[in-house]
Amino acid sequence: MSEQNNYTFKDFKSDQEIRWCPGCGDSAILNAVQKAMADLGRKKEEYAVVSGIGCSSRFPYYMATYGFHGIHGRAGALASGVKVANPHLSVWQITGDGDALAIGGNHFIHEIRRNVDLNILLFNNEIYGLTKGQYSPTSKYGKITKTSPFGTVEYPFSVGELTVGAHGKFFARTTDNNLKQMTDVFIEAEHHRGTSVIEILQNCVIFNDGVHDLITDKNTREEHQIYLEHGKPMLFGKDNNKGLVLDGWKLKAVTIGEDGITEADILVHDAHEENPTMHSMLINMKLPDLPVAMGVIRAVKATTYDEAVTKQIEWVKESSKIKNMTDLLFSGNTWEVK
Amino acid sequence: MSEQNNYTFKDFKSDQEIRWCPGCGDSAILNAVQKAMADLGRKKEEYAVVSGIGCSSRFPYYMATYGFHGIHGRAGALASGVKVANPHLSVWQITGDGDALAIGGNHFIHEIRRNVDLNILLFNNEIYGLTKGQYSPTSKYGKITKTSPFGTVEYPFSVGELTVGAHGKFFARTTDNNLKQMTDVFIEAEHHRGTSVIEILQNCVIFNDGVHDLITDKNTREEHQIYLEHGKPMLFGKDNNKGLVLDGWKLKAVTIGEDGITEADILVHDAHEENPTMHSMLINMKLPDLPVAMGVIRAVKATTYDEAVTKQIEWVKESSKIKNMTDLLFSGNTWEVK
Amino acid sequence: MGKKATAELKQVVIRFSGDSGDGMQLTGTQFSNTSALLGNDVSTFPDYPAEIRAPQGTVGGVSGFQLHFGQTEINTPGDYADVLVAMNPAALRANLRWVKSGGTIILDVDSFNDKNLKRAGYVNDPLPELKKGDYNIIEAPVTEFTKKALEGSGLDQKTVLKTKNMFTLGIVYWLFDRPLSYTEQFFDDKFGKKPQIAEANKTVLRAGFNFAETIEALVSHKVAAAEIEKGVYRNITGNVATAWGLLAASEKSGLPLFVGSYPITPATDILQELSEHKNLGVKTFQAEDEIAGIVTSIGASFAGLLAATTTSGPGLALKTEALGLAVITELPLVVIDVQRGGPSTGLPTKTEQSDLLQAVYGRNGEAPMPVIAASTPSNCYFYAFEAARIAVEHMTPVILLTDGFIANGSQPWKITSMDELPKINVPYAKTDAPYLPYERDEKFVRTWAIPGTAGLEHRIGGLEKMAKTGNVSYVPENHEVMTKERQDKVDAVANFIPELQVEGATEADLLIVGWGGTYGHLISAAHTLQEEGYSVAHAHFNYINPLPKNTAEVLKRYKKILVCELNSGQFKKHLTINFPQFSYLQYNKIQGLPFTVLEIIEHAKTLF
Amino acid sequence: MGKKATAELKQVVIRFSGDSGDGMQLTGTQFSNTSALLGNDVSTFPDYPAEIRAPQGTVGGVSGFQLHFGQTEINTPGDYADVLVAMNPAALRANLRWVKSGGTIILDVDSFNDKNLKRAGYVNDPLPELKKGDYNIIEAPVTEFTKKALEGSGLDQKTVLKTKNMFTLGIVYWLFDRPLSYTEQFFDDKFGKKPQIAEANKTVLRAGFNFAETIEALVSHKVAAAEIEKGVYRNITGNVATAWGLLAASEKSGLPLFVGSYPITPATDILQELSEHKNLGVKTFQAEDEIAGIVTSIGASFAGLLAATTTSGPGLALKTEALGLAVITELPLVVIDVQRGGPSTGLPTKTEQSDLLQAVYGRNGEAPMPVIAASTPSNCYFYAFEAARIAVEHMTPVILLTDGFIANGSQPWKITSMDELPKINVPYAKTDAPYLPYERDEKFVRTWAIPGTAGLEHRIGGLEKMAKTGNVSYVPENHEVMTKERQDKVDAVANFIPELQVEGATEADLLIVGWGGTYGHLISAAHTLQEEGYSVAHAHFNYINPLPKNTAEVLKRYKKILVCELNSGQFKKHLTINFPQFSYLQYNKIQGLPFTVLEIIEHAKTLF
Ligand SMILES: Cc1ncc(C[n+]2csc(CCOP(=O)(O)OP(=O)(O)O)c2C)c(N)n1
Ligand SMILES: Cc1ncc(C[n+]2csc(CCOP(=O)(O)OP(=O)(O)O)c2C)c(N)n1
Ligand code: SF4
Ligand code: SF4
Ligand SMILES: [Mg+2]
Ligand SMILES: [Mg+2]
Repeated sequence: MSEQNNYTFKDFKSDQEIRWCPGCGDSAILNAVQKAMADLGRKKEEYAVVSGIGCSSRFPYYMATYGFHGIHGRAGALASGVKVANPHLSVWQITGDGDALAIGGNHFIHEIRRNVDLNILLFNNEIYGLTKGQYSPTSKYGKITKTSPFGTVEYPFSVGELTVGAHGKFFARTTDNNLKQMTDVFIEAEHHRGTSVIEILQNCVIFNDGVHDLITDKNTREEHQIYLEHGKPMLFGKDNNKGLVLDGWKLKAVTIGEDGITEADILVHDAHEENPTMHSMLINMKLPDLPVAMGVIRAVKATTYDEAVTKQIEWVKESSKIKNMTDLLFSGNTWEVK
Repeated sequence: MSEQNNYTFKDFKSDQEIRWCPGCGDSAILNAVQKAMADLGRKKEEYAVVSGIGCSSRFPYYMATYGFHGIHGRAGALASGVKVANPHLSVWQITGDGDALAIGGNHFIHEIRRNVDLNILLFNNEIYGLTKGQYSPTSKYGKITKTSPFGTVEYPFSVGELTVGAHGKFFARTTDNNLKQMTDVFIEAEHHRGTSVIEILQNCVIFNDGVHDLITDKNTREEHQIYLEHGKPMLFGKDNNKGLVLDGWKLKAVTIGEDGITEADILVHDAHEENPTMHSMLINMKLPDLPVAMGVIRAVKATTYDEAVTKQIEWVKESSKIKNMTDLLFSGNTWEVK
Repeated sequence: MGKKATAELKQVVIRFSGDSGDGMQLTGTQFSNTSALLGNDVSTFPDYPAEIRAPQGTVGGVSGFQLHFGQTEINTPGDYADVLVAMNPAALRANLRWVKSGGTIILDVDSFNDKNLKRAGYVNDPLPELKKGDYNIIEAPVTEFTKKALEGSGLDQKTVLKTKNMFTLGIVYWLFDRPLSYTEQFFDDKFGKKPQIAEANKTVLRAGFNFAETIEALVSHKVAAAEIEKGVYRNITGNVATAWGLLAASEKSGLPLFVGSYPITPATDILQELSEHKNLGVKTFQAEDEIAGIVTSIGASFAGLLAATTTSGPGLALKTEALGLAVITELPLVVIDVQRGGPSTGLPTKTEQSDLLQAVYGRNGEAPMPVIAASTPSNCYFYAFEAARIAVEHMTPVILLTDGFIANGSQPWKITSMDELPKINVPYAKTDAPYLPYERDEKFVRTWAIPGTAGLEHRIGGLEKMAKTGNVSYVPENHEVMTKERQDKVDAVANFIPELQVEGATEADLLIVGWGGTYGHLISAAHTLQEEGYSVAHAHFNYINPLPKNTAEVLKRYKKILVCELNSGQFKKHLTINFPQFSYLQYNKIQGLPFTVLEIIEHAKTLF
Repeated sequence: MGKKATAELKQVVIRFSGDSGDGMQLTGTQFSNTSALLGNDVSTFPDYPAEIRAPQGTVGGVSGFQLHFGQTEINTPGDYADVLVAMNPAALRANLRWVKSGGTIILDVDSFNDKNLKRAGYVNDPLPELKKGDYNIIEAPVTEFTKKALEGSGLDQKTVLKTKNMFTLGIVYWLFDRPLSYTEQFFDDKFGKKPQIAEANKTVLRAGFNFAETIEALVSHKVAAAEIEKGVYRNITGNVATAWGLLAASEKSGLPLFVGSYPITPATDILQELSEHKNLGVKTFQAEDEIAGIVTSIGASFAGLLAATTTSGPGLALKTEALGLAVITELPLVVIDVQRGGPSTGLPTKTEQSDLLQAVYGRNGEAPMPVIAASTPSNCYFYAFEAARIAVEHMTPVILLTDGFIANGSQPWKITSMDELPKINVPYAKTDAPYLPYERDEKFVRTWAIPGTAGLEHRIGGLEKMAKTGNVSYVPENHEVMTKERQDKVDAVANFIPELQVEGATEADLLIVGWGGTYGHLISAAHTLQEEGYSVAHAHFNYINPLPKNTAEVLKRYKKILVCELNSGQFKKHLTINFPQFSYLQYNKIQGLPFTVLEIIEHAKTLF
């Protein structure tokens, strides 16, 4: 896979003018994807970028790879079809919180369940951008939007919890204003075989400006985020001296040096653990008590659907006497009229 | 709600002949629902029984209440519409593993997320019964069925995990061969306000006979199941001397009297805890290491969607000067041509 | 006021255009409201770019608002503009083709710099060339004068520039001799809590007005009030009118309103408008998708509410299966489809009439249902009400077709008072006899038993049902009976709708036939042709299925029938099916745009 | 063998009927396979109850299998039965109306007890009355003799009773002078690992045969072999033939097959059959719903596979939106709709032809696509192949309509060898020039660039696209151009399909017109009418959209045109749209059942 192609991110830019609003987080994500693909070094023609409908879903037009801008909510089914049809392709599904979780919720949980080898980039701006500002399934309870002038009365989904609930094997979280982190996470996702769900906290400057600020603000993000890396202690903070420990079966943030806490007390991140309990706890962490988890939170190996389909076909082909249509046509009960 | 109606289960039987296969678990569930409704004592005309399509979804025809046999997969949307339209009704959604989790997966997770006050009875026979035996999203990996002659290559959903992943507030599990337990669970579900998901392990005698036997067999079920009750210790076994304890952040089955274990060591079930971690662990318990959890595993109070909708309308009505169409028509910018 | 000249005009078309961020929609709305208040008839149409904020200064990012006002009846927003306001080179480039020869072009000259010219795709400055053309060009230093007007206001640059549009509005107000008071009042109301902003807008508006007055070259035009019917008026868009029509039907039927919908352009506004009206008890359910939108509505209908679902083409496609359920269960349901350019996602922000066959014929099995269409922004109110009336009184789903053009367009509407609307009679089941859910009256209509009512417990569903009892039935002959009864019920609606009207002579050489949102353009074309002495009449259909009972009677009186549609001939197909005895000419446009009156006229003339 | 008499017959209809658990489908299949092997032409049709296991002994639970075999060409499973096998009173009750007068009825008298009579809804034992009628009644003690035959076999009661059906099969084999060898072989193969079971079935079969021989009253009939074309034959159902047609297209195009489907009656068998053929590399994707079924297939098509999705009416409804995506992206896709009784869930196990208008017209926007229909169980093979050929060679989605009747029915099929099928030419994009995804050839077909190919990277989607480049375009005139080109492409398919054939005179008083699965009944009716001297011809349509180029040429040569359909006139509407110059009579049946040949004949005669 990792061939020597010496691409730069520019090789992944198409000739189409970018039509997102100036300042939209989507553009930053586009840059990160192009950078990640260049770094991955895989042949350009082997990428298929597939989407549904939404601002975010315009993404394929801006990529110099194979691309398919589908219909609303069906990105997951479209991507599954492409990948199962040709497992040699690297398939990236671009989708929004509406596209993936409102109309597309079913395909989302099913592709995860099947563990199709896809990278799902879910642009979560907690709003329907393209239709100009209605609440989405991730909008917070009480949110005032064009269709909820008196506040929504719906509890939001958590992308990570839903992923785990659907037996997700890979979940990561990142933010649109952190190019380096996004690029790293995308590269890890591509290396993971199976459905990789990446929630990107994305800012919609027009209809939901600043919704993630508390988490993403560059001045406070070291305190408000924890970047998880497999095998490393769960540390965060400006001075990297805060960490997570287990308190009964709940997580707690502590400071090294306070209350006799040493680095040895801090939990070590095991992204590969199959049991999802700890990953769920990490996914659920919320401010102000706990930092919001970023990076690859869960990455568990398992047979992928596309690989299993291929293997089963190979195995049946080998063990069957019927090798082509003619064999089939004349197999079993036939008789001849002379 | 609990009025004096002196119903017996017979009052809930319609005049339609039951057309399930002899021995099908669906009939037993029907009996339990009729018994529960009689016990609940609520007026017959206040029940609406709503379903999708599948063997299980024929259910409404056999009930002497209001009933709606919908279209495949849409039971959740239909039930949500009925309940939100008239929150005074007691709405029971009858659905199968295909109806709720294949084609209906999206409505299922969304009704749960919204917390519409419904009782969802999910008949899980791990197969598509009505279409004569194809695998469903709950069929086990490798299962041989009419559409998977060489075994499926799909991981199944767990109903409970998906419910929790969608932020479910109520989850219970029961089996079609335990009338008393079913009846109790249904009554608890009706008393719970919000979306109550009840997974019923149901036997399809024709296309998946015995699939739940290991769990449901009457001879071994005391060892293989644990019936959870809020506030009670998590005990099981023929002699009720086995129990669950926490081992790190995993569950373990122990025997009282062995290795110094006393009843005091046994975990006490708290169905009302908001944090879903423990409930997820209970839902995930699998034989042979752990008994399968039955009864009400999770039951957390929260505002329901239908109630919030009604309240918001009342509040807006009170605070608005516009009381009827005429007020609206002549409000704001109008002018008169004389 | 010392104007140089005042000319009297019958009608005027103005097109405001600029970047998406330039506030052209607001500017246009202000002008049309002011004109309507003065007693003009007005028709407006906004023209948004497909992107939320397309790149600034590009042709793709131009946002337009066209309005047509006059002292005669105004039926369309106008084909070509008498006045074009262009806030930047891109706006000029995108709209020049729509300016009448001799028309006035107001430009913000400050925006004609190299950067903007390049963004607009101009290689050379177009102004020298333009000046040679037959236009009256007003080069206004809009940006500069706006800044000057707000010097010392303490406002930051961004806020200052946001008021530029008021400068041009001021110019246009002067040009057409309109008072500033309505707009001034608007800002006072809107920015009650930010008086500084209100003042700034008012200052710039006046600056523009004064600028225009100062320029000697300008002529001020008078457009006298139209001769319009007495009554109380308001401006209304098609989407708002649709929402209100549903609310009116709710009041007139005594049934609370439930609307299950999923946002989709250009139908979203209906859901948005309704969600503002919780004060009237409407339950809006923003569903997870279109299927949940219709199915929750069917559930709500079963539960006894007036239920509706609103969408556009792709959403209607998704609702297809559930429409069949509403047909076979015979529950009232209003389905509103605001048509847009297809197929698939197509041209989502553009108008088209290409969902007609889908609406009438596009379901599995024999699944007939009434289909009606609104034809102007304001009569969306009446036809939404009609859709609900037919749905409830005939126990059937009904599709109401509107389109992007009338949905977003607006016009002054003489408010229909609630007394003028009929009561909607709900065919409730009686509780004094055993309930037969599928027993029918003489209109083939079954009765409606509402859950919660003791004694009427019953079961319905999507399987074929026995006549009368509604029990599941596989009896072959019964299926045929039920299929026919469902068809008969829909056919019988023809007895409860008005006959087709013709505007023009009852016999003529040419009948221009249209349906839905093309009304304004077709009637204008017909009037012009009639004035020019052509033997032309116009028949416009609002009732599509069933068709009005006198349709054949009408059609047979004309030598030629020309069916004009914004599709490739769908209504023509529908007429052919119903009345194969006539031959139909067709005139079609599939460009995501409404007809122009002129192209209809020109095409019609080729038939003489 | 000492038979009393042997009569020679031309054709015979037998109907096996019993409880769902009685194995009637197996019994019928055995008889028809044996007959086919003897050289008879055969047509069969199974008739399942809607329930999986409806209550035993009830009319609702009766499962039937009708077969028609003969020494002439057999086109239908027959209207009325010469022989009825009824395993219990319910089977008698459900099927008596289908027995010819003078026909033979074979009853298991052991089942005629009070309990069963009551379950079947008989108040009195019907046998006395029946015997007075014009029937030849064979009262066989099937249950008792079966038990006796297996006494001492060591098998339990339940297993013993499961072989009852073989006793009746034995009787019928004797009646029509068939050898037992085929069925004996079948059991040896099937129960290779359970020889005891195989033996038991064979024993009972022989017992039945011997029983028949022993009864003096019986006449054994001879049905000579049909004069049929030379070649290798096999029995095939419509659904299996459909599956195989796709496999053949995969081989002939060199494109691996991908099928994304969701189970639905009566289409499920196609998916099931294909999932058995992983040996030919087919990827079957059991999707989470119909939408995922079509959309994964569109994804697979984009990725360069031959993609298909299979469904029935409600499923086609759900696929509506995605069909538009396939239309606008111009990707090859085969969509198979096995029609069933509608609307909504309707009569899911029954046949109907009521999805035609949905298939041709039921999409948002202008979204034309080719639609074809198979007309016999075995030609499902060819038309599935055709659908794939048109899809690939014309880069378009294609709908293939079959129906429950031909999908479940079977007939002997002279195997079409792979050489007899044309190669399917894939319009691959060339890599030697810059790629223009929407550049078209003279058939208006674009080329196909497969992901993975260097240099052909491109983007497609559901928005309107610029001619040639495929870039998103909102240019009004371009939309009109693209809309027309998409239509032109579909219209051009007419140049690549066969002309309409007529069976009968090229000019006549009456042309019986049909389409799809009614072929057998219509052609039989036409033949009979012709034999009786009526001036009748028959034209049957397999190509629905576009229609064959000579259609008008054909239609105009007949005085009357009678369109016969299992719906309320959908093809008639389609013909009217296309050829309004003709007037069409119609004959329709909406009972979930196929026509009977007799009713067509009788109706046709009323037109003379
Ligand atoms: C079938 C269908 N339904 C609805 C729409 C309208 N629609 C387009 S995008 C969208 C939601 C977009 O939200 P999201 O997926 O969060 O993307 P964002 O624009 O926020 O990036 C909706 C409702 C559509 N195009 N098609
Ligand atoms: C739109 C649509 N798709 C498919 C079907 C066919 N269908 C009916 S029931 C069913 C699955 C039933 O499985 P489940 O929900 O588990 O119910 P069960 O029969 O096992 O109780 C399917 C695929 C249908 N009726 N409608
Ligand atoms: S509307 Fe929001 S999400 Fe869409 S392009 Fe603009 S900023 Fe981005
Ligand atoms: S097929 Fe299975 S689920 Fe359906 S009625 Fe029969 S036993 Fe029950
Ligand atoms: Mg979003
Ligand atoms: Mg099931």
